[in-house]
Amino acid sequence: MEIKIRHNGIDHKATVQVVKETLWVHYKGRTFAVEARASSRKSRKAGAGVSSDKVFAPMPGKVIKIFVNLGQEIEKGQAILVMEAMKMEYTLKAELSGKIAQIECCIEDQVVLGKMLVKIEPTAGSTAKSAG
Amino acid sequence: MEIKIRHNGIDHKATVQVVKETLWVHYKGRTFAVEARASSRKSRKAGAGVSSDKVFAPMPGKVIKIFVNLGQEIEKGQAILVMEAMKMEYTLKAELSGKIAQIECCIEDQVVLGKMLVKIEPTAGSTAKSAG
Amino acid sequence: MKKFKRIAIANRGEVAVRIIRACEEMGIETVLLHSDADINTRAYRIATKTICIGSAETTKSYLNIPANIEGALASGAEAIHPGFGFLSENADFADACDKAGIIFIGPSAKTIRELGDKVHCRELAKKAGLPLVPGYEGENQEVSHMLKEAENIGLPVIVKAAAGGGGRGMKLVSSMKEARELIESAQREALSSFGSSKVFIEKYLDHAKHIEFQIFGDSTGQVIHYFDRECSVQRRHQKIIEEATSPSLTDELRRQMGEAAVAIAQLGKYKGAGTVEFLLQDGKFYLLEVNTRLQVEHPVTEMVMGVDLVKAQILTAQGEFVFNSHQLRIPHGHSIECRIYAENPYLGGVPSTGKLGKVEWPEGPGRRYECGFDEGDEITPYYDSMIAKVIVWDESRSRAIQKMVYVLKDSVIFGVQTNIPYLIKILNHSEFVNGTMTTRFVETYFKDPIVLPELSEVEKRLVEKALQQSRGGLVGISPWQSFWRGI
Amino acid sequence: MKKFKRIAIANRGEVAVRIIRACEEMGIETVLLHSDADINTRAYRIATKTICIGSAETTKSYLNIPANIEGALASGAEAIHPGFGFLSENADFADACDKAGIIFIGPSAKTIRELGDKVHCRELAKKAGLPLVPGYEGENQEVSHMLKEAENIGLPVIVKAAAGGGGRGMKLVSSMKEARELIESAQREALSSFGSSKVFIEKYLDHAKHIEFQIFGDSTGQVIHYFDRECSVQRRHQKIIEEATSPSLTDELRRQMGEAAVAIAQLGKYKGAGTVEFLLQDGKFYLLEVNTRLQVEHPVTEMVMGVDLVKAQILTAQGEFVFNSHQLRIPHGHSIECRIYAENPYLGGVPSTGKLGKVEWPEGPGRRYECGFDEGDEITPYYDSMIAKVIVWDESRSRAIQKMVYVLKDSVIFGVQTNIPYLIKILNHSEFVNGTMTTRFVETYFKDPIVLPELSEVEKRLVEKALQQSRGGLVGISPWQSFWRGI
Repeated sequence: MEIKIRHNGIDHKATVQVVKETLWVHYKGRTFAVEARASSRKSRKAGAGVSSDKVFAPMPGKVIKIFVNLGQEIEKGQAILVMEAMKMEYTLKAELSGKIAQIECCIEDQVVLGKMLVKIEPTAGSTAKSAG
Repeated sequence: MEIKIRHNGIDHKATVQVVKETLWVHYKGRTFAVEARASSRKSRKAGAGVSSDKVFAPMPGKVIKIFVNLGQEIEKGQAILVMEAMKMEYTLKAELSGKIAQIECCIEDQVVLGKMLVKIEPTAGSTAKSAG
Repeated sequence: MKKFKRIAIANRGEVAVRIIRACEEMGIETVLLHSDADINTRAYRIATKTICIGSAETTKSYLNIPANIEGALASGAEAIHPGFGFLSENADFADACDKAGIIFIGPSAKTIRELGDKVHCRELAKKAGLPLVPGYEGENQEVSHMLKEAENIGLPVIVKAAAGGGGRGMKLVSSMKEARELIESAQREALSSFGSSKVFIEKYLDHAKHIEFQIFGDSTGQVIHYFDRECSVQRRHQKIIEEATSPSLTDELRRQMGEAAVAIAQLGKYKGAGTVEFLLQDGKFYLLEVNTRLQVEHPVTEMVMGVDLVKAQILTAQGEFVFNSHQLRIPHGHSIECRIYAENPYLGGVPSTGKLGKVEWPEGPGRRYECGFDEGDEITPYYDSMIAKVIVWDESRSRAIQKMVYVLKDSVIFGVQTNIPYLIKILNHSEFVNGTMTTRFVETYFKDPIVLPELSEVEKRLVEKALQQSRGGLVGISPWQSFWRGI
Repeated sequence: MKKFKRIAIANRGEVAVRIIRACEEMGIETVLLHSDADINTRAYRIATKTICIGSAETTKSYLNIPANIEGALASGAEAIHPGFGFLSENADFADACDKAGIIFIGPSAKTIRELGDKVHCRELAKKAGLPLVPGYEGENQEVSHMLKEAENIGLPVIVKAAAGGGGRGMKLVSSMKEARELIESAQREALSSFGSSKVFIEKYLDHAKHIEFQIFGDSTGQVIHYFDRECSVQRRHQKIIEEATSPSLTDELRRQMGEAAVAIAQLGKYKGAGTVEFLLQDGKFYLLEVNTRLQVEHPVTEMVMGVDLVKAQILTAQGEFVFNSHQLRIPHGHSIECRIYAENPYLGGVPSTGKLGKVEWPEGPGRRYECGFDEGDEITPYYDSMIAKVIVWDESRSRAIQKMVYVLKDSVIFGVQTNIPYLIKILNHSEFVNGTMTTRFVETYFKDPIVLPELSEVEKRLVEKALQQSRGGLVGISPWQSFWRGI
């Protein structure tokens, strides 16, 4: 669909489409997407991936290696697990130091996008960097 | 829209679309169109143009020259009038011999597609060729 | 040397799109100067700015010099690209641009007058020693006088607009009986298309080939040619299928004709893109005319030569285009263009107008589509019925033909009839396949409208199914009670 | 000499479409041998016939030799085109085709074994006197042994799949600390991608350019090259942007490398299309590997050389392709290819899967789109995330870059995130613009995910309007209460 708005006296045209509850916009050579579900309050902040104290699956895929055990102390930047998708391996790392509080996946698990995989209990003083 | 039928055990796929009461079909490298209006019984046989005893406008355009007068005897193949459309001139000719029975247009008239422009009363014995 | 920030386009349809695309890629803004009938076209949608300069009638808009100049000035454009047709070969328009301080993208008004006007061109050609087709180019335009001249030259003769091009207002006179009506008709068409009723008469070569050379003059005054095209497939003197390079030239003929083309362009101090047209018959060539503009069929040259003529035009107008003398200019492979006309091939090509349905040009290597309209756009009766061009490239001519046939069959255009079935028949004809076609090829083999084939069993069943679905499952009505739609 | 009536395609996505288009134009029927996950793809829709040979997992379908052979036999295909990736460089597959009486479109199994296997290839290269990068290619694949070899060669080293190509299973080892994990990981990826865990180790040249030559062996055994491509823009050893010809070669280097490429191909009795890859550092070149198949980036060569490599492959397999010795092979202009990956550029390139919305590739001269998917198709997590390739051609490199940036911005892909914003940043980087990029260019300048820009006021208002319209005019809900969708 083509839409047009007038802003400060200038017309702006964009191509837009809702695909599966996401609104896609192409405007001036850039494509971006926002949640179209009005009721969605659930934070799915930029990125899944490693967000503060939880490690989310950044894509649908298979868990092929887990480097940590429950209760293990870990350093910020340490590899937590390896996922495979589209024949490539992706290593997910901890964004803060702490202790493994929860492991919500097994090796060989097929996981969906955004699934929480591992939870870290931060060391006192270690602050979660905003994932923006 | 893509459609598929099974005929003698073989699948046949086609692209189809109804545009303004006409069904368009693209199948095996050929495009064709049929009337989509179920109630249409009005004959608009292959072609407007010169069909038997009537001269129809084969396109929307302007009548720029009329060569015949009411009651005039004409020969098959004789030029009846000239239309202009898209900057080109098209001469419409009689498909049978006879007498001009009706003239339904004037020079400079803008006429719509399929408008009956001239009617010919056939000479006895002159048969209209089927326009198929 | 001056880089343009904004270029106005005094044209419409696929060529306007072609020019806009070139500008976009060069980072130049575009202003489409359009008529009020052309709101629903691709050029309107993609131009940076649009200015309506008049109503649908060409004399009120696309042929209206003051309106175009005004529009360009109002939009702040520094240059105007005229495309082809309309004002592209109008020296007065080039002068008006000069006067308004706008750069006309094309040769100078003087060059247009000398080369573009056929009469002056023939004089120049005589100076340059180029062979000419015998003809009459006098000022006396009385029909009775023209008839005498035609008789002197000897029938068949051709009557053509002095200011024209592209087959507009051209008539073939084969017998004195029909001569008067045809000359008058040519004068009328010349007036309505080019604003001048002046025509001239020329001996008709009845088994000639149409061969033309793409010439180009750079910013320094150097003129070269980008080899040849053959455009013998013409209907009513309008090209339908063009190709580069011609399958008919020996190396020696190609050299001679190329040199002749460059010679006359140099005499006319040519700047930018132009075309020198020849007729070739029995191994001899004759100058036909010079078109002082981009040609409809320029893409086939671009495909085989590896050039972008529109960008070269713009760079030349900016004063910064200079040929690289070290670069070899050698054609690669073969390219064919088919002009897609909105017309009914089963009715001898009468125009077909209306709202476009689905339009699909299947992607693939060596395929190029120049199209001015998309689904939902209206094809109006006001302008030329050419809605698109399909261009293919392949390593050899036979492969290019095979590819073109496939691509045409695979393309989908709903809403208007097109000449695609007609083009496919031409492409499959042995004369075309062998490359022996002359300018009379179409009138010889394709004079009659092609026959609308009966629907096969499968096609009827497809129609039934489609109609059922489009009526929301309403069944029981056989479409065979309704009738074929001829247009 | 035997003309094929039907060719089976043992591949998927855009390359399957590319091969089908070539066959269609040659009048050859096609049979797509596909997995059950690939029903909603363009290749599935346009193939003459389709046969499902297994489930989504590649080992069950696209890497399953018996299933592919069975499918081809069942469909009555006379030849198999393997595309690239999957079984295209698998000598056992070529053997299995032979045994089944099906022609494998590619070099002989023997040539694949000699040139395609990197170990044999290096031996052959030594015979031909080609310079090699120091490395370990032994049979002992114990990780402890590999670690010693890596130390001997001296870090940094690269670990790569012996049977692989295209960056799959390649790892860069910069410190001994991470060496074990990386070697193991490379072995796992090699096993899952190519069916063999064998890897080898090679000295990493840290400011080298990736230059490769397109070679071709015709039906008579003549081998030539179609000049070079540069593919230095790589991420995790996977090419992202390729171009022809390389901006980095002097005429003399180009001559020497071209001769070396032809020499090793001749030694391997090469038939059909192949690529000889080199690293170029400090004016010296080293053989990297030979890919005994069509390359992903073959279109850039086609654009500048005026050839159709897929048709040439098919004609060679038919035994009827012979070089025309009179034809000059000279590159025209410049061509660039960008690989479009379904991935999130704001998250370092993690794959983005889902249903495709609108997909629009804007038409224009010198633009070519190779795409395997259309609106409504599903991008699944089972395969490589490359969903399309955008190829442009223009007269010069700088114009080709400018055109590519414009075309990428103008293209619309909804439903999955793509690397387009990332590509645009790369194309605009001064190292790329100057042509001085090395294989470490991406890791040096584009290591971090690019930053998702804040929405501008206008963009926010567009979103509001779009959401209002899509909700049927329901107002009052600010989209800023909802959140950015990261994937």
